[in-house]
Amino acid sequence: MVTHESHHDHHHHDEGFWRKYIFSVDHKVIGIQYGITSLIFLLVGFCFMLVMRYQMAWPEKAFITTDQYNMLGAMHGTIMVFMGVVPLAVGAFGNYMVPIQIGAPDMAFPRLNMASYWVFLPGCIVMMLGFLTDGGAAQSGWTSYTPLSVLAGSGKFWDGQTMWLLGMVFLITSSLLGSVNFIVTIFQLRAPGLTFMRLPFFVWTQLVTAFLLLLAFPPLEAAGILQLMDRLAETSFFMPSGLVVSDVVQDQFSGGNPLLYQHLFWFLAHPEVYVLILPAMGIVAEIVTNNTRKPLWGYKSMVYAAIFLGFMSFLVWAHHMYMTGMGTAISAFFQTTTMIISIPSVVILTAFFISLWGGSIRYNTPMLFALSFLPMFGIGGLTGLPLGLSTSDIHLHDTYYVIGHFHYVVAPGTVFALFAGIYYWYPKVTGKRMNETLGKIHFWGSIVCMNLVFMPMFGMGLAGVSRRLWDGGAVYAHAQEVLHLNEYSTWGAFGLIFFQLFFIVNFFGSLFSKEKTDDNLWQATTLEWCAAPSPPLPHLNFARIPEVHRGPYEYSVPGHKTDFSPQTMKETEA
Amino acid sequence: MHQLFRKINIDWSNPLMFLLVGLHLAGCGGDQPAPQRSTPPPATSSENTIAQKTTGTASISGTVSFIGEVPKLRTVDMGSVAECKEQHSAGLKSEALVLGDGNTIANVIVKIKSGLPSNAKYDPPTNPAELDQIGCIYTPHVLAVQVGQTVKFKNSDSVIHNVHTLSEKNPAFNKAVNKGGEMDRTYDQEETFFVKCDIHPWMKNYIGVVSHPFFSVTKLDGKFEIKNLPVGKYTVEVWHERLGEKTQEIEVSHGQSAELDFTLSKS
Amino acid sequence: MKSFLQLWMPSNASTHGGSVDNLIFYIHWLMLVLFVGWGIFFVYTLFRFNRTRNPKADYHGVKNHYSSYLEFAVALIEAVLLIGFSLPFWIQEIAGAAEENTDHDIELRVIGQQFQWNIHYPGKDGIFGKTSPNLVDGTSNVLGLDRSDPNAKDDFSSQGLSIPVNKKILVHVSSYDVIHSFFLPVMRVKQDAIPGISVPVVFTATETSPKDPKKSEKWEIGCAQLCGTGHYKMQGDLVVLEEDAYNTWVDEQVKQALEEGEAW
Amino acid sequence: MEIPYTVQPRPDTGVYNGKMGIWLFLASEIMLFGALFSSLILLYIGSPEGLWHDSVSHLSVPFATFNTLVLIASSVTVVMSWASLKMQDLGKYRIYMGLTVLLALVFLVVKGFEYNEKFSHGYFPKTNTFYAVYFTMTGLHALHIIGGVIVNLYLLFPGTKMWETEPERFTNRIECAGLYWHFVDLVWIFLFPILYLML
Repeated sequence: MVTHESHHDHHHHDEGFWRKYIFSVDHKVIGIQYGITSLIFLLVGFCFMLVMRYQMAWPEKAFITTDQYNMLGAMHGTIMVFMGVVPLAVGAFGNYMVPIQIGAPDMAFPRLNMASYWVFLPGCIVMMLGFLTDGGAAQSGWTSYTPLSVLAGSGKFWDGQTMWLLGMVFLITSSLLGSVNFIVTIFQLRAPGLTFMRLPFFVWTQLVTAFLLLLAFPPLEAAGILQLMDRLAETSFFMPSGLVVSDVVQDQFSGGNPLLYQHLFWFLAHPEVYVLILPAMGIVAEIVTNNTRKPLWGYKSMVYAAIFLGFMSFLVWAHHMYMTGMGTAISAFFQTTTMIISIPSVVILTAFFISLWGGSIRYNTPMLFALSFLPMFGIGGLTGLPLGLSTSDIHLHDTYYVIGHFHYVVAPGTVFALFAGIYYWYPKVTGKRMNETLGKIHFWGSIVCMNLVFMPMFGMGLAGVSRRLWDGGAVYAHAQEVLHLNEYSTWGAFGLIFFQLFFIVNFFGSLFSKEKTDDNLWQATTLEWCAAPSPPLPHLNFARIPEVHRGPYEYSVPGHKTDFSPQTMKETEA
Repeated sequence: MHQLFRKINIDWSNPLMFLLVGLHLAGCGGDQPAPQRSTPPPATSSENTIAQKTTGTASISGTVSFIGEVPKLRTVDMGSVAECKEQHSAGLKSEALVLGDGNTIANVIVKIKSGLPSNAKYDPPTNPAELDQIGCIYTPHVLAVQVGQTVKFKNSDSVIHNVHTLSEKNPAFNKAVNKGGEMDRTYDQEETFFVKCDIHPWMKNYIGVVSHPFFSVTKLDGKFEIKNLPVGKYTVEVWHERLGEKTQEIEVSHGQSAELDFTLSKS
Repeated sequence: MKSFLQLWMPSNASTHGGSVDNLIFYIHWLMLVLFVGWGIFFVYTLFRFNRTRNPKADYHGVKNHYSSYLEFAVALIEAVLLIGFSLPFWIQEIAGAAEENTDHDIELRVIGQQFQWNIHYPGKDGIFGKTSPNLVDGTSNVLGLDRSDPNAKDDFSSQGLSIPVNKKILVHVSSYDVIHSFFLPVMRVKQDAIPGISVPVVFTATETSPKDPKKSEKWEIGCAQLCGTGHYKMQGDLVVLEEDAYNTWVDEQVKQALEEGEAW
Repeated sequence: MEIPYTVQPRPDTGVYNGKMGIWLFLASEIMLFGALFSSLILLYIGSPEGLWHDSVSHLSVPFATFNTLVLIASSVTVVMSWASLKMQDLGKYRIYMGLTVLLALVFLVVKGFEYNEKFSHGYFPKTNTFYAVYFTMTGLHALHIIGGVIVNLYLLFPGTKMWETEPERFTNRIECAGLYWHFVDLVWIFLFPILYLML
């Protein structure tokens, strides 16, 4: 951080170190803070996964206890979703790029932006403090289903699950502050001439994402508050009468409904899936158009699809709950909405594929990652189909098939898109370019290992092996024939961390590279490249607010001198 | 507030585990051993004037036996847990009532309930009490320890167990113990509670925490002996998991070996 | 496709399982066609429009709207799968079971408990005895049966599920502590066991389970929902017997229950 | 370079940044209380016959009616404080804003008495699901009131400095605070009949 900032001209000598780098209100610094924090948490979550994978592949070694396994599992999910991918996709990329892409000097509420990060970080820390408690961190899964989560732990306050809930309240508050800021920024601070249909697709996805965060998170906040009440004040929101745990009748509880929690949780958590995937699609759109040197095919239909996706994501939550004993009418409703929501995803994916046709494709590292997103997300999306119909879900629900499905969406899907974004925008943020050779090794290694990790899971899922098993299924007869797949997954995971070393070395090493890049090294059209220097000016972004004259992806326009026509370029200049 | 802080018991080995992944996991069983006090047991410190008041040379012994119709005992259903089943080829009988010849009762905690000097303080023994999980049962089935004495929970089985203590006055905990693992705990409140292995629901054990050293747990012969008692009048209590509690009063004088028998029956 | 997927999936031994499997097969066909179609297009495009082969990009790209036909076709196939297969099945097999007074042959209760499955058999009289949470004891009374109730005298519990072949089984799935999920892989049955709620599930076995099976051949009950520290081993045996053998087994169990009575 | 539209509305959206922000924030608040109200309905449906009705009968309707009037009055005063600023009258603004804070405090005090009465009669959140809902929802609402009081106090004392430099921006701030305050009232106007009268 310090290294690249030192290239700036120091106009703001009056700002001290703390104001400038720690409690900064500059959206770029906050974006970098989010980025670094979330990359660290992605690594932490990944290490948790390695330990679990080791345990599952060789359960007879009893590397960790069942408690520790459940802790790692719950925290892996929570970290990856709430402290890793979302802060990176929205907090880092969104914060850094959205204002520059719309030609704004900063976010609409810079201090709110700072507050959002400084609520996020304590939330993460509070949650991780769970590991210091007597019983360890939360171990009821990232879903924290009641009654298990309410009963978990014996010390009620100083306990991993309580810490998880408190941390969750912090994280939710943080993303509420952030999403208000994003929406206002995108609506209010667009540069002159930048109409909605001239917004880069990335900005659109950020806008839809912000709405999802704004409207879907509060119900989880409610669920978190109610669960805290159940744990600390012995209320019975989610706790039915007549519970017997370890031969002890829990007569302090009566009259609650455990399914209520699931409804509140999934009302958030399904939109959350689109929070994870939409910004990734936005990043892919930027990189694919830039490296095919042609406009995005069906830009408008993609925008409408993204909006529709966001809207529908509020109406599908109970497809996570087919096995809770729901009636025909409710199940029919949610199956129908689930089938409907698959259509806009197909539209977006198809538009990406067709965008490639007729292009002049450059294969640089960001493009490789962006391209690999398409088939990987394709696998993730398609394997969602049998889970979306309640009948086929009977066999596959809560098996490894589900794990394979959503990991294909999020890991080689979203995370690859995020890597693409890092390689693509690194020169924008630092003024340096990441090494291509290391980047390509990182890419090819990662894609092979990713598939080695997740492809076997479909086999295990079809065999009916349940998720979250400490011994990887060794107890179960129906798992015996597929147990060896656990080992492939584990080797894949170890391979994966090996290839991430190339990324880590590249990420830090490139900071010290002597070569400064051009302001617009990718020859891109969007405002962050064509109207602002790399790295952008501190606190201002632009020397003066740019004026926008055209759509975001005007590449290879017939009759123009260059194969890219920046958004700031007037028609007369062409 | 006191309740709250008592529950704050940081397990430092846990975060360490995550910092040193792969380095010391194999040996990571549980907590640091509690600091052990090195004062000699009460018996050897009889010259001490304070100790003279709180310990003595009297003793109480006797037998606890069962009267009435002996209830049948169930064979434990271990489901399909092969590793546990194969250790009990003849089947495992419920340990709810273990009787010796002449219907003497094992697993009864006998302790002085009241009558000791009110300000008496007794240092806990330095040797830990062991609670092993072997053959998918807890051994011993009933354990009595003194306040402050270390209880060592062990797992000598090849399968993973978990120790779920359902204490109310002392902090309860629920932790898995891998094969060969062990962890130490101390208790600072007098109470009798049970311990379960949730993974194997039939596994149940009782721990009696007593604030002084004057207690005993009967073996199969139903016999108990409480030694080194100072002169005084005492209420002696017997406790059994299913048969409940019963008390008797007795007065002992210097050097006396008093006899006291108890009978318990189905209520 | 069918044989490829069956290679992975456990065998099916229930009357309704075939419909579940078939839907899974059809969807995987759809997935395969879409993925291969996209894949061929993708790989060809990457090869054909490489910068060296095609140095000048085409501003307009694809002008036709075949993709709309594709999207429409996908929507149509999904609608067929939904309306033609998934919904009718759910109405007949799953929701149908929820209606009371379905004509079943055997009625059982399944109660999830950390960490085992307890099956409550009503005994010879076919009437479930009273149960109470206060009476639950892990060793002697996992169901919390009130043995003073005359209907409870011949009730017995088992940690495995034994049922007769070709009989319609009605199971009430519930739990005493946390949420479990009652999963019979070979029967294509899965139902969350939720405390405070009892959900009926109906199925019929078409085959008897292997006699004296090796470990990998056993039929079993699994738990598909994280239920705590012992979730990984919340497994029970599923034994499907010929009717005679089943009756003999029930007789033995009832006899033992009557003998043991209120034993500790 | 300044961030645009902090004071003046943007022509195509018709609002200034702060106003859009507060509306979005209120949208998320609606989702929060909406989720709680849905939980209330679900728990009510699942509750044993008469249990909730009996519990409701222990609530004090006069107290709550008084509190409702207090909050409605405070809604009026907060509008008056904004109107006073629009009419360039800082003195009146201070009076009305002061009244708003005062009324909020009255509400909290009455609420405190109500809680105290419940506790002293042995009704706690854990008593049954109705009390759980009652204490959680009114408690959360009270937290919102406290938040509003803090903001209003800031605007009443140190925040007034902005009036000297940027009067229009300060007026906007009062408008936003007022919108939030109306929302808090609105929540109570839903809470009061549902918790006290309808069940």
